[in-house]
Amino acid sequence: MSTPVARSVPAAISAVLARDRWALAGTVTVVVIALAAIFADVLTALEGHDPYTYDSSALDVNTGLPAGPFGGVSGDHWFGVEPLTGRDLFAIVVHGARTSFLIGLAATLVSIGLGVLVGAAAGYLGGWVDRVVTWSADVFLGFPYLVFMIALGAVVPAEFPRVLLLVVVIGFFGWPSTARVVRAQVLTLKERNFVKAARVLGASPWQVFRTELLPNLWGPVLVMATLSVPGKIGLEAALSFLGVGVLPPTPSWGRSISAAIDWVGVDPMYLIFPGVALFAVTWGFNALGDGLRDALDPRWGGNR
Amino acid sequence: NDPKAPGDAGAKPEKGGTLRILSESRTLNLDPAKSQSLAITSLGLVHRRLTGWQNAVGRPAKVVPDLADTGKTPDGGKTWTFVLQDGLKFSDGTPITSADVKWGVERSFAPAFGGGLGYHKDLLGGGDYKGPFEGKELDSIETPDPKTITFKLTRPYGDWPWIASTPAFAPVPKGKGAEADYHERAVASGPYQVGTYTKGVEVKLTRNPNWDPAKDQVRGGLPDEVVFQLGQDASVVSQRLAADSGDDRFAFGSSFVSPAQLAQLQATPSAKSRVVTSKSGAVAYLALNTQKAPLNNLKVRQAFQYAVDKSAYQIASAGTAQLAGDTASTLITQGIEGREQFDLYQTKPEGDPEKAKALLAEAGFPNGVENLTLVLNKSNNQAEKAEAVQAALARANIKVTIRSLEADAYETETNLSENPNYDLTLSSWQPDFPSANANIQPLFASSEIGKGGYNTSRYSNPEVDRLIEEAQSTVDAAEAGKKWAAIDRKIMQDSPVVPLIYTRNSFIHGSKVGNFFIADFPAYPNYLQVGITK
Amino acid sequence: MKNLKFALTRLGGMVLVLLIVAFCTFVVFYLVPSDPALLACGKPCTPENLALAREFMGFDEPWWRQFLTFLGGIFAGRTFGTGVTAIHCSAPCFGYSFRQNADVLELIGDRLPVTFSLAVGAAVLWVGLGVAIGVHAALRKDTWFDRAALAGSVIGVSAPVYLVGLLGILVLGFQLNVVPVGNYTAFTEDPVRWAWGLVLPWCVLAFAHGAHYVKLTRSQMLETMSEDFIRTARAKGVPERTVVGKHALRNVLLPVVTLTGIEFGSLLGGAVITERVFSLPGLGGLLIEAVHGRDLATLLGCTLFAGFLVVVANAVVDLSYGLLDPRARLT
Amino acid sequence: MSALLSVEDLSVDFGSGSPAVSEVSFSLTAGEVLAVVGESGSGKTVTAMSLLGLLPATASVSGRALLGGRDLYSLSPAALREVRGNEVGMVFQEPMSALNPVFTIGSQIVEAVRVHRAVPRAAAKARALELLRLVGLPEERFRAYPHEMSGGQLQRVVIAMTVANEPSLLIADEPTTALDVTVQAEVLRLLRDLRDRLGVAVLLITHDMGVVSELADRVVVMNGGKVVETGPVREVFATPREPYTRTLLDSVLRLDTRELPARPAGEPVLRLDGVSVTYGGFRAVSDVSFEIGRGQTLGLVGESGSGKSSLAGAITGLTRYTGRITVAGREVASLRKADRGRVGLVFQDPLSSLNPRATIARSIAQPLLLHTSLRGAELEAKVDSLLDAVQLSAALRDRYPHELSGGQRQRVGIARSIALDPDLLIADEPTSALDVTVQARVLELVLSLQRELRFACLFISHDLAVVQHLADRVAVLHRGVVVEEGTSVFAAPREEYTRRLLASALTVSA
Ligand SMILES: Nc1ncnc2c1ncn2[C@@H]1O[C@H](COP(=O)(O)OP(=O)(O)OP(=O)(O)O)[C@@H](O)[C@H]1O
Ligand SMILES: Nc1ncnc2c1ncn2[C@@H]1O[C@H](COP(=O)(O)OP(=O)(O)OP(=O)(O)O)[C@@H](O)[C@H]1O
Ligand SMILES: [Mg+2]
Ligand SMILES: [Mg+2]
Ligand code: NI
Repeated sequence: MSTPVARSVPAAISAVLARDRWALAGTVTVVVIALAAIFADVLTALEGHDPYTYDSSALDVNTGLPAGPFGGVSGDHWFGVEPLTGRDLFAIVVHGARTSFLIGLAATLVSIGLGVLVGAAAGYLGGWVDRVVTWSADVFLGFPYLVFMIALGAVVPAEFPRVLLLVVVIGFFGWPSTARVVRAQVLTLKERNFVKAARVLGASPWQVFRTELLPNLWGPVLVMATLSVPGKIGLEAALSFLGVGVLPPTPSWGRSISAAIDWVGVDPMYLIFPGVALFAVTWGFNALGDGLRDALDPRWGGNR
Repeated sequence: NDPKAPGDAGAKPEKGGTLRILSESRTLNLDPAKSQSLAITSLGLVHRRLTGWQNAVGRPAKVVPDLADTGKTPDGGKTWTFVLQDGLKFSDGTPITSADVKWGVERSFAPAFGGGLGYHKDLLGGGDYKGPFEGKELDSIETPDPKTITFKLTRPYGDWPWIASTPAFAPVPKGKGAEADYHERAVASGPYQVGTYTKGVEVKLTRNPNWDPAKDQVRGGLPDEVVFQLGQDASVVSQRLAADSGDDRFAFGSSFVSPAQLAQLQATPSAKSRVVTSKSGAVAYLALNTQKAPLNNLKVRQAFQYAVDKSAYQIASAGTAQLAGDTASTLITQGIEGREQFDLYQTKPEGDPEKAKALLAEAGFPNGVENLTLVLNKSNNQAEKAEAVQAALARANIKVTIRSLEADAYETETNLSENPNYDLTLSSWQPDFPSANANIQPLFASSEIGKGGYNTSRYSNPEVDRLIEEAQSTVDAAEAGKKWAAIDRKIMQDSPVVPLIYTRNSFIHGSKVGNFFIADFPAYPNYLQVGITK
Repeated sequence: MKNLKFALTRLGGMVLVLLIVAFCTFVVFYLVPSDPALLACGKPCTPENLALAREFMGFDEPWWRQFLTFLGGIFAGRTFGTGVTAIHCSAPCFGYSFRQNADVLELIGDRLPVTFSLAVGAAVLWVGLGVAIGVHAALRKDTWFDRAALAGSVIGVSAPVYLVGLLGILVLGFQLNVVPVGNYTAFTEDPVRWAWGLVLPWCVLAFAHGAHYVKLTRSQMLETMSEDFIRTARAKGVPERTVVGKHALRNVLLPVVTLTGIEFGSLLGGAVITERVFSLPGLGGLLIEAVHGRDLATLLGCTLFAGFLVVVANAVVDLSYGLLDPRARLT
Repeated sequence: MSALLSVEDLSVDFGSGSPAVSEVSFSLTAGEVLAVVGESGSGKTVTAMSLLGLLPATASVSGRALLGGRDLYSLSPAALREVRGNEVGMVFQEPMSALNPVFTIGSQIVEAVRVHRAVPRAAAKARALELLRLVGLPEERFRAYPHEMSGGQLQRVVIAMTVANEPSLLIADEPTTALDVTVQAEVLRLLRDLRDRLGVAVLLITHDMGVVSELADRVVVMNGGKVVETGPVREVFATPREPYTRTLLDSVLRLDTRELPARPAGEPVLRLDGVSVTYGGFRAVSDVSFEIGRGQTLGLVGESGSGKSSLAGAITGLTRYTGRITVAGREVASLRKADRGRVGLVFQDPLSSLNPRATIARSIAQPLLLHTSLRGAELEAKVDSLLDAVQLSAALRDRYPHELSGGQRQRVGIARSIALDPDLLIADEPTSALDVTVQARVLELVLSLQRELRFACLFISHDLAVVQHLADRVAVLHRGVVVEEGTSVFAAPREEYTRRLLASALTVSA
């Protein structure tokens, strides 16, 4: 066995999976959807449609709605079709998973990572670092994000890899709230003797952060992270609408969902498939996150 | 097609009651100088103009007298004289004179009151005229007596009576209207005056006691009050009106019912009967940037005529061809004098990708064309439609990237930029007055390229320019109509745009709203005639 | 003395933040290749008309000069145009909106009560309910209550506000007819109708925002409940309710208050979608219109104002740290 | 006399190998003081805690504990709440983490007063102030927060809180560990008074044989989770039956009045020049100067709250100070990382000085990871040897701090501080929670290490015998001022305070 360190994240994950069936269920959900995203091409080939082809024959000629009950669900179209276009919804959802999953996850990593680092630095180092961080957080929070996005949409060339742009932009704008929450926690943590002990030992701020602060920040960080995934996916949709997001016709959940809202009254399935997918992913991450929190807390079980 | 009028068969509206208009916009501009309102919508409730529109189902729109007659020209369209009716009064009781009309037109030249329809400005030789508030008059307008007003145009212009129906030709009491918020307390000449004006929330119009229905043939003036509720979400408005409860029974929505809402309303019999869909409307088209390779090649442009899938476009716009509107092949919209129906590029509504490919090959693009950019005005809700076009073009190996831009960025790109970057753009055009002139000239005259014009295909053909000028100076409507139809054909031969459909607009109203009809032109309800039923 | 210095630094920081926000907004605004004067240009828009409109609105100058003019206007007021048609905007002038034909400050003043009502009510609801549910979920960890709280939170964050609002209107407003749908009533006019009309928007917003509070509270609570001082409180015979509600909760609140500050601050800047769905004439709508209408003056005004609220909310939060946890007292 | 509390066959298991407590039985009558002594980690605290149902959920408890006829282990939560703090009061072993950090100590005492009695707020406050006085704290500390108090002061707050309702049974888990002998005497007087006046029974857990012989009637000796011997104090102390009890008694250090053995001092390692520490307006340490040479130990003694920990904080650069402190010639504030590793620190409060999310092996390895290149098996071996040196079994290496006993935690702190073979060791009450046998071995360890490494040591303790055993020189701190310093402080005290201190020291009398 290697040096026993504070329960490591991978170790905690395997521990929680072995013990907590809800966390296991959450993980399975996330993994299944991730696999669906990875093998989207295979899956859609199996079903026999792609997410781009218009098919007015799948639509009801009188309304433009999917022909057939339940949004046109059939052996041919597993999730039915999109109203007005007749594009295959299953293909859209699994291909959309690629965009949304990737962006949701990567942007969350960027924003939470940045937020934790910056927030911890502000709380722990204090002084001008704290001031600069607090002020820039205020600037970011007060800044009309939307305007920036619009400007970006107009300025960034169409060839620029959109997913990367989105991850960077969404991630970068998401740090302030995490940073402030982490900072608040660190402000009290740093007064605890074990942090002081590490400092007396000559641990550098980075080492203090990694070994003393971070393990004690998992609670709020996991909460912020797991809840930020759907937010980021939704943001991607909003940005797509503004022309900054993935370029049409690339499918994404966020876009499908916001388009589908209009149709809930007549074609609820259009909303339900991507909506449930988003819910499932979010729930999966949250169930896993809660399990992880428990596993990372050695006092799990606590006093009664 | 339904031969019956798209409109109301229900009970006849009576005088009285409060009409509510649910508007998506948070602003309502009742300043004539700043307004681009059609002659039959909101602004018309408060302000009369020199001339008015008479529109009815099944007939082209006609210019009719409003404050004045429809004008006379002694010299083939260069000088126009209008005579006001007797005994007209402003809401404050003062008489309306030709000087007030002149003042109103002059006022529209003031930089402080920009933003309105300005077709008259060039024709009146505005030049560097900056409005009456600096003490100068516009010499091209003469008011020999309080009832007569004469316009001396820079060139013969047959459609001047139509121009005289635009908002700037509403009277403003001479010497007044210097304040920026004049629209909140504008002196009215129409059936209503501003009662209360709550910015961004509500505008309540109350009766103008000095309006005489006998002297107004275009306005019904039935409701006692008209209330604009601003900033209403379109979907919510549809839902509310479909539910038809409380005050909503006396209301109608001023924005189009979205395709999704339409589909839902179709399924609700009680609401379906209250949805009014126009027979026709603005022509939606795909503009091809004729100045940029490869679209500067006529064959390539013609290929587009076959590559597009108009039926997919119809479905994407409203779910069915029925609700979306007929496929289009000409430029002049329905309901306009002189329009001729023809199709130079006959094919199936789904298009003919093979033929398109063949044309592309002929033009030297056997493998199709790539990297075309289609710009889109985000605020027009065209995403789905653009994707339909994108998918259709892909069938003919035409690869398109969609860039959607904010309204202003879009306009800057398409209307102002000297050297724009787009290859294609989706657009639709509703003429500002019911003349083919307003349909063709703004879109295809070479003077309208960049510099703020709407010639987004950047189409420039000296021959066409000459023909346009000629048609514009023709006073006789029938004769002019023929000329315009010829121009229409000529332009289509050059294929600068692909007409897609004549867009139908659908509106929904409450059960107690009567006389809610949409004539052939324009594809909007006539606010001036709507009333409350018992 | 120390307090004074602290207050001054903080105040200086606020001003700096606002300046930066304004400056960035300005720069970004000018990144978009389009012309705000288009609005006042009319149709058809000739270059001459455009130039006139630009000159009148003050857009003919280089952007940095405009920025300085804007800043100057805050202290000295501004006048647009000349002669009788000139528009005066007296100090403090945060700009004049040509689109809305109004002084920006006045516009904000009109909209603020709505947004404020919306934000306060929603925040009270989401913090109150969120924390309460979070506490209970922690105490009943791994029970069905806990699972349901998680699922509810997840629905709350993943369901679009627009959808929830729309469904709320449809079901509660039309089908069941329990809440009114329609226009906003001012508090001063009729407090009952004010509250009644806002119930649905409050709930919708709270539903969307509550998840963070539920989960944050739950997680912090689980950690705190195993601290030694909880054991001490129990040994004193303190009832469990007090142990939880006083001893544990107080130690849980730091991150919750922080997040509240942030969200409340930004919510005051406008809850765009909620305002839209419920036709509430608030700041969010104003901002969005300004963005889409290229209304720089309103945009700047709203942004500065929203920024101001954010900064103030965060400052209040920072000050509250010392009250909540003496160890985090500012140094 | 019938038993007030009788514990029968108590076993507690945490599911980690052997049970923490097995088959423990004892009983206690009203007005009796029963001392529980025994090896660190022998289950004393667990036994005490089980009585009020305060063990973590991971513990499984079996047996019975009858209090006035009711079995405490099977009480309903509501009934148990009535017992807690009302009939049975409890003083916790580690006072520094026992108080809620966000409330003032005053409000926490007031709460204790009001929770079982419907007392008006004002009266409760008056009572709280009275209690503060009773434990020798000035009234103005009412508004202080826990982090603003010294270890001994907090311990007294906890005692004040516990006696607030004059319970019939008082469980005191090491109630005087953090107290200097003068204050300890006052607290013992308080306990005795409670017993005499109200017939309060006291279950006294302590490692201090002096306290046992001073206060207790009977004694229970525990070892390895079992009771090994029980009987009246005099009897057990005079004729211990079990070998463990004998070792225990033999290990007790005795204070005498010898001159300290002067060892040769090397060049000064630590030097203080006019050092003062101020909190807000309060001067906790004023103008202290001394130096410690290589291989030397300075014992720092003084009243609770006299500024000892503050001084230690200043030396390690944790507390802001004025004056000059140099370690090996370098100003503390500007020590480089490598130099910091040369300074070992044992915190007064072992619990809070350990990262709750790190196993103890990780905590001990931390300095090694920071300053050496030891990794993998070598590191493991080093950690194991350190654990062994402080008498901790290697089986504990993967436990978390809250899963240890107070004494075990304290030893983890010691192991961590000596991991890097320091040049300077600052130890703030490092043996306060250790029973005498373990303490003896730990002291032996420190001495032998010092001989070997010749580190300089500042040894803070309230236990004069320990100081005498270890130190070359003693400094007496009183209200932030060093009133006396030298080798003959115990032999020939000059100051009045020192004399009082020496007079209060308890001795084990058989
Ligand atoms: N939560 C826990 N989980 C696992 N083991 C525990 C836990 N708490 C205590 N122990 C173990 O139980 C044993 C008894 O601990 P206890 O605290 O009662 O010792 P103690 O006699 O009070 O020692 P000390 O004098 O050092 O305080 C110890 O070996 C300790 O490691
Ligand atoms: N953060 C603080 N703020 C205010 N006062 C403090 C603070 N820390 C300590 N004090 C006070 O300073 C004095 C010295 O405290 P210190 O902890 O140094 O005492 P000590 O000698 O270590 O006592 P003990 O033996 O009880 O641990 C005490 O009166 C204490 O109340
Ligand atoms: Mg113990
Ligand atoms: Mg101390
Ligand atoms: Ni002791």
